[in-house]
Amino acid sequence: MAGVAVSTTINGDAVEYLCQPDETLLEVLRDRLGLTGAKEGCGTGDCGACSVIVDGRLVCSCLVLGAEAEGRKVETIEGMAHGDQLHPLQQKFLEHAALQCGICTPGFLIAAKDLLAKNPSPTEEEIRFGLAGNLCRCTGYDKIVRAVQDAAEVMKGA
Amino acid sequence: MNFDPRFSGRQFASVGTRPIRPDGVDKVTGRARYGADFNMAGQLVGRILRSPHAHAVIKSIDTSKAEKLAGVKAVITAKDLPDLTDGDAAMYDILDNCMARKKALYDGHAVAAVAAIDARIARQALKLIEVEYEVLPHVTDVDEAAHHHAPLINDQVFTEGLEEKPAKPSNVTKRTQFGHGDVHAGFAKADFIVERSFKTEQTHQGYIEPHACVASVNPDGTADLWVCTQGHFVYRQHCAQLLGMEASKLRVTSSEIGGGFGGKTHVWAEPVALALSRKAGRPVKLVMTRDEVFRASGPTSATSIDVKIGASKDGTITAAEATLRYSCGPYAGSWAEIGAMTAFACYKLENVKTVGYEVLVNRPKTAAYRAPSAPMAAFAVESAVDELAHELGMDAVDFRIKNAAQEGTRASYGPVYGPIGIGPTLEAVKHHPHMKAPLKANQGRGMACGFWFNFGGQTCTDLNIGMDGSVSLAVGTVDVGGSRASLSLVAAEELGIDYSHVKAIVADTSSLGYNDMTDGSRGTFSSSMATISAARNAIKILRERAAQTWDIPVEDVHWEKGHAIAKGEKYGNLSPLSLKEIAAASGKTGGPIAGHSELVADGAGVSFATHICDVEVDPETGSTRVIRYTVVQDAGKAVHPTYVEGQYQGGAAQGIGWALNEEYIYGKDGRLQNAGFLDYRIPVCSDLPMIDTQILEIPNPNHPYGVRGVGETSIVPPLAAIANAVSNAVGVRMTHIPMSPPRILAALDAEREG
Amino acid sequence: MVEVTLWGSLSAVAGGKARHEIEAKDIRELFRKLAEQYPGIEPWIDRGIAVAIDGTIYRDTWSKELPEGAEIFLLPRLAGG
Amino acid sequence: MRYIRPLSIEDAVGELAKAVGPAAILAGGSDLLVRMKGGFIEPELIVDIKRIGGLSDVTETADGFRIGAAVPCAVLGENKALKQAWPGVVEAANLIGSKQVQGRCTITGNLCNASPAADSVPALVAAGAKAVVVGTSGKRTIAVESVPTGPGRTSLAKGEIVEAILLDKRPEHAGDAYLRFIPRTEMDIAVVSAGVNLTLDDHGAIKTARVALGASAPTVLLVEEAGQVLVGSKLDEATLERLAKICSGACRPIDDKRGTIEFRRKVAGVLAQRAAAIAYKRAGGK
Repeated sequence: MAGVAVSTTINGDAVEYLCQPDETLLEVLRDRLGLTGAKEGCGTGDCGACSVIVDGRLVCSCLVLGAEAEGRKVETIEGMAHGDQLHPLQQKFLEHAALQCGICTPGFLIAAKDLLAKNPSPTEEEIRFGLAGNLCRCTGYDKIVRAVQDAAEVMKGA
Repeated sequence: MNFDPRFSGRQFASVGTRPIRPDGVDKVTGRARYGADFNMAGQLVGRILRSPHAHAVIKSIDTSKAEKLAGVKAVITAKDLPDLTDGDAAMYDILDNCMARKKALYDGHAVAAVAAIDARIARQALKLIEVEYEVLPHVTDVDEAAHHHAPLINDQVFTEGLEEKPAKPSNVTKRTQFGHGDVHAGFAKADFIVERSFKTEQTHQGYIEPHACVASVNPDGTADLWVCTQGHFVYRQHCAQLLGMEASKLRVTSSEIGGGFGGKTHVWAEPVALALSRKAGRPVKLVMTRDEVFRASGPTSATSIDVKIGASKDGTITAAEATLRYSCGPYAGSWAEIGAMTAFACYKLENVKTVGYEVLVNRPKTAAYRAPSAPMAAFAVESAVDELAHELGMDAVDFRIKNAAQEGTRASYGPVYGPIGIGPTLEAVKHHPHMKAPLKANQGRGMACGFWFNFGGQTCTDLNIGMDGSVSLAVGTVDVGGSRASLSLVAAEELGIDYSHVKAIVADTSSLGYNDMTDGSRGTFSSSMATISAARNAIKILRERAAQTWDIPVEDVHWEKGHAIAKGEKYGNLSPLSLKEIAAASGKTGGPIAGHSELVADGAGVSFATHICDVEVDPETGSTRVIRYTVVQDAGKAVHPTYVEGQYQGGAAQGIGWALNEEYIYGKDGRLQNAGFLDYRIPVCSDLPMIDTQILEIPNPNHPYGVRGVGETSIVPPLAAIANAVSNAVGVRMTHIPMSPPRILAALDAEREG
Repeated sequence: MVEVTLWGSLSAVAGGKARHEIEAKDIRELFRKLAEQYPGIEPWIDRGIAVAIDGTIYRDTWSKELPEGAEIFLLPRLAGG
Repeated sequence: MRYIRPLSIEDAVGELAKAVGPAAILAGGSDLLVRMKGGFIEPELIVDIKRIGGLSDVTETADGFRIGAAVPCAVLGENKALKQAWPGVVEAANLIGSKQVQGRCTITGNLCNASPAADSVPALVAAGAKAVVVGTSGKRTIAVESVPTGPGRTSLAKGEIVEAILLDKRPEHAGDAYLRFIPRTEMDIAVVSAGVNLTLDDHGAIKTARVALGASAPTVLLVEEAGQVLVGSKLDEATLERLAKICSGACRPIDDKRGTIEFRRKVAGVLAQRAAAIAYKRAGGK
């Protein structure tokens, strides 16, 4: 199997890697680049734990080939905070205890960031449907929804 | 150890507040390391070959082709994991489950494993392993398996607990019985009797993180294991025993854990990873796929339950009886036993009898799932209780209040209760605004009660005070949902310092004494007890150091609000010494200051909850939406109330999924049809409403702060609460969980057709 | 002297009797005396028996004292999630 | 295994045509990568068509809309003109998987995977959509319902690629709708589904109607009789009753992990009624 050489941008940094043609972007991020913030909960696009943003689109990185990232801009959880300044969503997830085990948290944060970028004032229903691609088994979603609502308020004020 | 665990009724400064958890930032930035996030230099990829058959004799396994594939470094079968269990039947079952010996007992049962330099080669190698099976008839349904004509899963099993040993083997491994009084006499006194049979399907804990570990065995026999687990000390014992190692030579580090709910309480693939590493001489990383998690980890039991309850006209229950059959997978378990114990635990009953049967089936080995076995029993009993209230013309809550257990009641499982919370949760529900909110067409309201035991167990904790006065707390209880925050609060409380100066970690198995796993809602209960004990031991040293500094007797030094205070008029000119000041001087007063604790935290105190639920059912499609949900539960004392609420909400959500859609679906071929998150339908965000909580605090007399376990009880009432709500919405009693749309529509159509 | 009640299945190995009067000061002594009287109980003790003392369940504290007149009930040792 | 990213449709067709082993077209990949992960398919060649000019665009033409084969469904939801003209098709496309999946999946892929439960297909069939197929021997335009021939099977020849889906320009008083039944609110495969597309005359009576059902037979069903029963009506109770009966009767579903035969039959009728009511309202009917 011939490797594919890829030049891409991840969290603003130029990155080059060689990957196998059938290797997913999730595998590349985790196993080649050491970016283990995106998690594999299912590998089939059903849990959202591996969510990243590619060229402004929210996707499951398990459903993208590493080779497809050529020339794209990829955003992962590792790029969400600015220096030591947490993103308002990260801060609100902490304040509301919107995580218990925390395995789904990076995916939820990325999906919520995408949601608020497209809809800065979502209703509860819009948040619930907007985050329906991310499974959480610990919280019952209550505190996650509240954290996103609160973060939306803060971000509008900023 | 002279630790006094009795409740002292103190006022709290830190406990009961809601600070940010210490592991929080790591988790929102993606830095926290879970099972699959760890790597070692030179590590190989391990993969497991699994049986496609539900029941088959393994006639031969030829691994030679796989071994010859370039890049393959080890191939193992059961021969590489010989039986070292020395008559320990439970451990033998775990071993056989990790790697099948003579027979494959379910679709997904491990039969061989490989370690290779990458995942692609490992996958290819699995395809080169030739297994010759002799396929046997199988049985997956709990009722069919209990039938005497059913294919036998283990011909050495003769039902235990019968008066005489049976002549023939059977799939029923054990009969258990609980109760008191005379149910025949009780039913004779009843004016109304409800008798019904119920079924619940098998569900999975559904943790988002698949099982994952990295195992590294050295040539000298020492080893390291990095693993996501609810109990790394338990995993160390299991692995050491199964691989013939000394426990102290195996260091197990628990990663952050991405959910367990009972499913990570014993080993599944970890001994396989260690055996591969031992054979290959290199570290091996083994991560289950989601498909493997569903097919080959430990879901809960499927059940079949018959309930009969009678009451007199005044609303007093005169007798209650249940027969409970629980599937165990292909290995013996005690799941029906727990169901039989919990079934009627909420009620004050003169005459009660429960009988449990453990049933072997060709499904994965059953594991604990949050208050294991209790939700199914509660579903059957609470459905019948609701129906009986209806027949009596009594309000469902009032009927339960009239018959609720209280202090002094003999529990249906035997002992007499101390102070308990079932009555207060029912009173709170009776007066909750949710109960009075109006309902629209096709909507229905239901409520139900739930009970769980809670445990404590062996616990070990180290508390070290740094020279700067900050405190590090090392615990052996895995943090599954925020317990490091709670334990830091407890340490701060006891020492009288600010929460921000405490940092809690989960120590590895070589750094701390044995600690039971996080199960039975014991995490915060038992580790807070050990933390209080460790803090008190540290305070004793702090007082000694202050006494030494002041050159006065230690008896005259008291500890208050983080300071040593010299008590007595003669010490009027001595200003208090802060913890920080004592710590700074510690190098000159006798060295480091620490508190250690090892104890058995028994006396966890039983737990009760009552839930209210509103649903809307589409009568044309059978689709059900939960539109409002309220949890009322006793916490003893809520150490970090936000995380207590989180436990209540999470348990309710899991129960909602179980009630409506989650189930293992097997084909006629005995293969699991829905081994993925697409068709094993756990609730998504848009499926649920906000889940309201009300925390009651009825102190546990056996804990210094009054803490009870809170993690499990919340999953007990939802199945019944939702079944009652659906039944009230559509006027048909639902007796089969999950109440999936096809089941509801079929029930409605049957009713419409009369 | 304490009165100890065994759950259904355990009483079957203890001569079919649910209630037993036993002279024991703590859980350890209780188990020892039961095993002396009914050797069939030993494997059950090895597998795990919990002791409820006035409704509070003890799984591991074998040194726990049995107060005079307390209600003592033996139960299977449970699993949790 | 090889991964290639041709820049022209001719190159893509040529590579596919000369491929020796199994070859796969990659647009959104939301189905292909799942099948690869499960070991159900091991392609020797993956042809990523996203860099081919025009395949990632939605264009409004004199005849209607042309939706390139590589356009993610999320993009359809953001196209106001398309949403205005074909709300049923767009809502069907935006029901596939999650937001994450919609950022990748395409209606062409949905069609070519040939699942009887594909969400966008009943809506496309009801809409009378056409597929532009390119192969070594040229280009042809066919009705979308002639692409799938059975579960996982299509009428496409080796080397053929569907490069776009065409939707007609909308006349006055037209409306479409798609409804599916799933046990959850999101993240499910349709247990059964119905797409309805209507045009009305000046008096508000139904002039033309197409009804399609999903997950009720080996391929998506165009139920012509159901369309006929609607024509001339103003969607009165009796017509809706007959519609449901015809749709339930037309179903040839199976029992599987997602639903029973009885359930699918019954709910197909219910959904057809409800989708017809929405389409009627969208067309301006009262």
